[in-house]
Amino acid sequence: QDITEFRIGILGGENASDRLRSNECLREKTEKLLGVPTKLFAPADYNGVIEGLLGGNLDMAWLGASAYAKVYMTNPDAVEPVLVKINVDGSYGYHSIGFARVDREINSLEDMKGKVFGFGDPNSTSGYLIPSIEIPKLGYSMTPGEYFGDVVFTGGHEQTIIAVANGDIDAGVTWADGLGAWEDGYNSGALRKASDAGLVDMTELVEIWKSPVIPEGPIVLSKTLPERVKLDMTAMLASLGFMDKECAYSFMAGEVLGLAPINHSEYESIIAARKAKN
Amino acid sequence: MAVAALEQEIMSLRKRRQLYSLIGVLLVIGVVVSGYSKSNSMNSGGFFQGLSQFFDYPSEIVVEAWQSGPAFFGIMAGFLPAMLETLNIAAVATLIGGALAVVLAMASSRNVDSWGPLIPVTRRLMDITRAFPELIIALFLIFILGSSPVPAMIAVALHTAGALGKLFSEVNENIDRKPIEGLSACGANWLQRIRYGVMPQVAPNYLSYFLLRLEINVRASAILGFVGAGGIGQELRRTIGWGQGAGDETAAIFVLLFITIMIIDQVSSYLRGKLVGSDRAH
Amino acid sequence: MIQFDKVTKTFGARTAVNKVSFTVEQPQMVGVIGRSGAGKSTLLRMINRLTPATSGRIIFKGEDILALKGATKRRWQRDCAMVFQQFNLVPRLDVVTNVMLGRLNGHGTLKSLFNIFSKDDVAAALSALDRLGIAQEATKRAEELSGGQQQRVAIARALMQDPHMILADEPIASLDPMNAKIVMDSLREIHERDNKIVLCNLHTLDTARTYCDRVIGMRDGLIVFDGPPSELSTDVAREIYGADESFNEAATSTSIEGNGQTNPAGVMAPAAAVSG
Amino acid sequence: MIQFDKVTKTFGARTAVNKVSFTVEQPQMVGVIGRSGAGKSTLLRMINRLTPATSGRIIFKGEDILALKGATKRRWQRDCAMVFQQFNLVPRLDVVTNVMLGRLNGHGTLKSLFNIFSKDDVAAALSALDRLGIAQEATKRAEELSGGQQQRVAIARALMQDPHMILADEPIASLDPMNAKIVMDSLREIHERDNKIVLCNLHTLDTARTYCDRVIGMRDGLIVFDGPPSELSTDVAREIYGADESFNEAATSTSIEGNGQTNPAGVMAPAAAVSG
Amino acid sequence: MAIDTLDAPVIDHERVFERVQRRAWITIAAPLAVIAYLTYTWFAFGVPELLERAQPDRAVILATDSVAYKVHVVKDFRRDEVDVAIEGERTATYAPDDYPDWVVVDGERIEVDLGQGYLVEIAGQTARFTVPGYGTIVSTAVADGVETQLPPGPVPEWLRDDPRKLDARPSLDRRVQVTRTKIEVHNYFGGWENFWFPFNSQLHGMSIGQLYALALSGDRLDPQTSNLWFIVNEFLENPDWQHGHVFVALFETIMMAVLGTITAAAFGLPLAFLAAKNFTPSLILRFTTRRLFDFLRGIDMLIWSLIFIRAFGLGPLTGALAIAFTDTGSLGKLFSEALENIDNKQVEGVRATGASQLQRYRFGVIPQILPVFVSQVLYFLESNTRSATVIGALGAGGIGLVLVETMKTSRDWENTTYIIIMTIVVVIAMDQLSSWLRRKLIEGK
Ligand SMILES: Nc1ncnc2c1ncn2[C@@H]1O[C@H](COP(=O)(O)OP(=O)(O)OP(=O)(O)O)[C@@H](O)[C@H]1O
Ligand SMILES: Nc1ncnc2c1ncn2[C@@H]1O[C@H](COP(=O)(O)OP(=O)(O)OP(=O)(O)O)[C@@H](O)[C@H]1O
Ligand SMILES: [Mg+2]
Ligand SMILES: [Mg+2]
Repeated sequence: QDITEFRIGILGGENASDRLRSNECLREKTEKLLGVPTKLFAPADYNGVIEGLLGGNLDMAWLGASAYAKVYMTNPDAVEPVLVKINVDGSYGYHSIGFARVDREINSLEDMKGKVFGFGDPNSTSGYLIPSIEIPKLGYSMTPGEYFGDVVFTGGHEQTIIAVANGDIDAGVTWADGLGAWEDGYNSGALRKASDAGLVDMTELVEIWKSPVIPEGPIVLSKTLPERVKLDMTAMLASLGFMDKECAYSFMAGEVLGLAPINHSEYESIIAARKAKN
Repeated sequence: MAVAALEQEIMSLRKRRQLYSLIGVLLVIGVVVSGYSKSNSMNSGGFFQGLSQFFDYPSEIVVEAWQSGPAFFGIMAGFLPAMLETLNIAAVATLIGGALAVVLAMASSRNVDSWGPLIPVTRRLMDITRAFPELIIALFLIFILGSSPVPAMIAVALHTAGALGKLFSEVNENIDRKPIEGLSACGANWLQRIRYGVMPQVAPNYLSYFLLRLEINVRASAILGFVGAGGIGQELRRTIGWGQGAGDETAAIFVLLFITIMIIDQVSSYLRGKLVGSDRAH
Repeated sequence: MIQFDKVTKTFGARTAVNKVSFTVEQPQMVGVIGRSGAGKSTLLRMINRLTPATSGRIIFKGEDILALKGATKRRWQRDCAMVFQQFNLVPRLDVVTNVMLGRLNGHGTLKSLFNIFSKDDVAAALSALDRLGIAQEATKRAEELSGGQQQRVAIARALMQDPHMILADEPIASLDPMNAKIVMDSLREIHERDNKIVLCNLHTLDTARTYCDRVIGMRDGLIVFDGPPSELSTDVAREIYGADESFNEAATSTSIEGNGQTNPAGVMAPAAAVSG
Repeated sequence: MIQFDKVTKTFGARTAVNKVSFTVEQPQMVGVIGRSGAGKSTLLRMINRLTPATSGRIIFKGEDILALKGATKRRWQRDCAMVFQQFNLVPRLDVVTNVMLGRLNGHGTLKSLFNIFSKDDVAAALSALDRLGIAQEATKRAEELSGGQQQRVAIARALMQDPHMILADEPIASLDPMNAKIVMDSLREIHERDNKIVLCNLHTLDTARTYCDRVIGMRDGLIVFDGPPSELSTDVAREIYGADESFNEAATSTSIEGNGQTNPAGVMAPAAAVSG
Repeated sequence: MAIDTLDAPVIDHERVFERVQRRAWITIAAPLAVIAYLTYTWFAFGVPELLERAQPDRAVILATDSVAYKVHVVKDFRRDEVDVAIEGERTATYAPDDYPDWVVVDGERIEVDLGQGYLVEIAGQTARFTVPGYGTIVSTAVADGVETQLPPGPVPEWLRDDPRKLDARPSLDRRVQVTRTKIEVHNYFGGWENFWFPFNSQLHGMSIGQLYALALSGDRLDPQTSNLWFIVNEFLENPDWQHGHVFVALFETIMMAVLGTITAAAFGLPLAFLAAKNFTPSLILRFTTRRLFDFLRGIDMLIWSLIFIRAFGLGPLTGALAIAFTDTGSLGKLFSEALENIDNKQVEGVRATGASQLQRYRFGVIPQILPVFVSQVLYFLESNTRSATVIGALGAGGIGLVLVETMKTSRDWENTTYIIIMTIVVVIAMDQLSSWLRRKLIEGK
């Protein structure tokens, strides 16, 4: 069977129009490759992409690990992971970073007793899943009112950063690669973006917690796609770094080494973690 | 009597009118057909493909809710405080917005001896506050004030002031001026004339619109929770976002929202029926 | 007591009241007659300052009341109580409150906004109502009363203002003959007992003849007659009403008793029947 | 021509029309009188099949019209045009369309749904309107006309149906005397010129006397009088209306001319003046 | 006198006074109750803390930002590069040979003239900021922070001196920041930069007259297309403002509202007949239809749109269907009430002419409910335009989503302002259109 169009979902985090813009080159390439009209969709949150994949309304997306786990758990036959991003230094993951405002006199989770802690999007790996598992392991319960005064969802990485900077919440979690300087917001990640955008001043923030390495989320393709399309797309993406550096940079939001094949088994641990949350 | 000439005129009049109706109907049909095909192509999913999945999501939720058994009611009760917060947002916003609307309405109708130059100013003001979707104001205020019910409350109140203000001033336009004149002749000042000459006349209609607005504002407050204004909307966003595993919670919120809206709807239309005999939406 | 000096009112090109001058020296009951559009209402409304005058002066106790502003103007409005053809009560308020509204001018705004009236006010209102014979309706809503009763409430409100004069703009035009008599009797009684000026627009000659000490006839904004009712012959009436020979006073009579010569008994019966 | 055979209508326990039998042999103008609730409207509505009869038969040209169904029933409805007290026009449609609605029955449903009428229809409607003297109002909306004009539109609609008979249910009850006369004159003219049966409910005796060839008096659903108007004495009227000695016909008269004996000239004049 | 009082009970002053007083109490108690409730919510919503935390300066920044733009001059030590860019955007970076005239680069030395005597000199890792009336701030980036020397005297309020960072903003439109990795100078200008044409476009900075002449001239700038089309295209494709994107989103939103409302009306009307007592004798049918209306309305647009996103994906179709579902309920209910209130006389008049059932509806019923129908549909159209922006923001798409995304990343407030203005304009336009149509169609004016 043949496809009549190809639909790519882009995860939130940036301004939708920016997202569409940075992925425009990918759209053109895909259109040329597959010979069908290709469209980009930029939903409001993680769930928008997840729903799109589950409903069969999207053919491809780059998911976070936890978001992938959700898709898999809801319908194991919806998508298959094909590729994962490899960082410049050969590392393959990132960290969840807990942070607070300097002037709140909070320097570690120790000081957070009775304070308000903020997660981002419930489908975010670094913004919810990992910290919600790892932090209790350190002895700080995540049940609202037990250790923290309250635990809230801000809706996304940007919102968490703004909420902390604003003082709406005392501390929150977001993602970063953990390389480079804190004052810059590390080399890449949500903090870097916010700092670059002038949204926050990193000197006003302080890191209070850092998770173990989290596996990078996969690029997934809908399982219902014809085998030929899957292969073509995978090959095209895998070679993107050599064929068109500029496009690879904007698609993968920064300098990367490339994309490597990956399969479902790499995410079993995340799925298990997510299952445990239910 | 030039009946023949009249006949000509009528025939052409009718022809023209038929033509206009035909054009109008074709226009609407054209808009609908082309609009749907256009939006169908703009949507990520297609209409016919989607139809088969129509019940996917509801059934997912219902199944989870069913599996949770009697605990479902416990979950529902657990969301009561959040629902109450949403109700509070709506109630405060309607009260404050309603009070502003009364002031605006009194300042914007000639019929109640408002100060002339003020009238166009307040009218434009109402047009503008009415045009602002609550969402925009709420997002702005959340940026300045941080996430809390207050931005939502202010946003809904502002919109309410504009929307109700317009309806109220329409009510004012239709009042009987005789009592006002009677009070003027007693030497009553403007406030006293408003209080005794205008308020008794307009109060039932004001109240009726107020109740209708309360109902609308409960929905609006729930939606604003979705962008971080607290209340039931925020909870809903979380459970929906989490998806599988929180389906029972989602269902509980849906049911709670449905019941609350139904109750408010019924009570308000009953009260409105009592107040003015008939009701009109908007 | 009150002196009109070339009082004029124009509405656009139309002159509703044209350089009207006259003086009321002592407390009199003055009837103003004239056909529709003659300017009667406009004249009264100018006195109470409901309609601004175009030019001229109205002197009361040495002061030009047309020049009053703000609180003193409202004070004056209180001093010349107005009774309207359509009663102009607040229909949804109860009778006693309606009457007490006559005292609004003496009260603090804030206090009056919260519906606070003193025991004195209530007592005064009730005695005014009692004087007009409707004290027992005090707790009903104004809109529940008949027209005649409403007009009596309006007069009670006027009494409550404790005014120097009472202006009545066709107070009986909307009433049936029975109620018309009661209302006119009340006005007359107030004039006699309290010794107040009563200025009353009327559209029927016989009422003016029966109740007034002095009649002013207006036509097209001008005063065309001013004198005691006894001088009001049919010829004068024809001049006031601008009517021709076929003018028949009976056509406008509202009396129920029939004042002898002008209003043959029996004419009213079928008329009433038709309208009933 | 039309024969009523024990026609009965009961509403629950109440018998509105009780075994009424009578025959109209030739085109006559028949007036049906009786006080409110006597069953006049019900009788007429049964003929037009707006109200289903409980029992009995109405025979027209050998057919029991009470037994008609579907299209033949609608065909019959077209043949006996009905004129209502409240005109029952469609106020938001223009006059000419309202008149053309009289032809709906002859037209294809689909065509009429799209408001398509032929040139013929327009011409016929205009001539009907012209006959009633209101052709110049043809393009106005029905709601913009006065009551008398609306009733004439309704009669024009009836004419448009080209009926065998016209049923008129108190056609002048909502009209003033002047318009009442015009409407009754029109009905009479139609009866005379087109030679049609006109069955007309009336609530005033003098109208029945002036216009009808035959008067049927109803009381409590029964026919209590059937004869020429000349036989309609005051005693008979009292019986029909169930009134006592004080019954005075003048009280219900709507004539503007005054029919001699019962309606003394001159009474109306002041009444009209008062209401004017 | 006192004719009426002859047999009537004597009125009791005390009782009347009590009544009057009771009403006075009610008049006072009602506002007091409201005030008490508002006081309760004041604390329940935590307004005092909120006010404490509120950042009015954000509002100022926001206001400035929405009417002004800034140009960043950044000296990055790690990359050892100088960037001059509007809003610091990569797409709006000045070429090194084309810096604005207030930036002078002379080898290692950079001089930034901020006007009115404000001057920043950057040499190596040191910034010298001269502030008229205060003095010169000298700040150097070192290995673990910044070292700053201030003029003598008290530290002014606009200056934040931290060992890790220097932040000086002597006026709203000038700012200098120094950290150990970079020196950043912001210079503010009024207006919306690059609004018409992108930074690097040939059309940038052209006046309307020039553009007009260009559009008419035959020399094609781009051999592929006509000049007019080229101009339009450059405008729509403007990467900073993305007019094309915004217009499409607005169009999507209007489409949602129009389609949703018309669909709701088209389904609501026939269903309303089923719910009206005088048209549907069957109680079961009537009851079912009414409950259907309640269900559609009660579920709420929000929830419908969530269900539809799953089924139909993202886009205007989803929004249109969510509106259509909710409003079928609302309009259906309204229409059925209108149908129950129709004047039966007209129907009877038509019926008496021998008209069939359909003809009766057409001429007896439709003319009566058409005005209600049209005016309600237009009312809904207007309010649905607003609703469409809201459900769009929840995921259905359109201008609402664009707006929320722009706001969430709260970067370019002028962009947000632009989108808001466009949204408001559209809503007001729909409002005017609907009341114009209402006047036209119903009052025939
Ligand atoms: N507000 C107004 N604007 C314009 N013209 C007015 C206004 N009020 C009154 N007039 C005109 O002034 C003239 C006098 O009116 P006025 O009401 O004083 O007459 P009147 O003697 O009281 O008549 P009526 O018996 O009908 O009450 C009339 O010609 C009227 O049309
Ligand atoms: N639809 C109905 N349901 C129940 N009773 C009815 C109905 N229509 C008429 N009636 C009763 O039938 C009786 C005859 O009514 P009908 O309307 O025929 O009288 P009428 O002579 O036309 O009176 P009117 O002069 O008031 O029109 C009355 O008692 C009335 O109450
Ligand atoms: Mg007057
Ligand atoms: Mg009848």
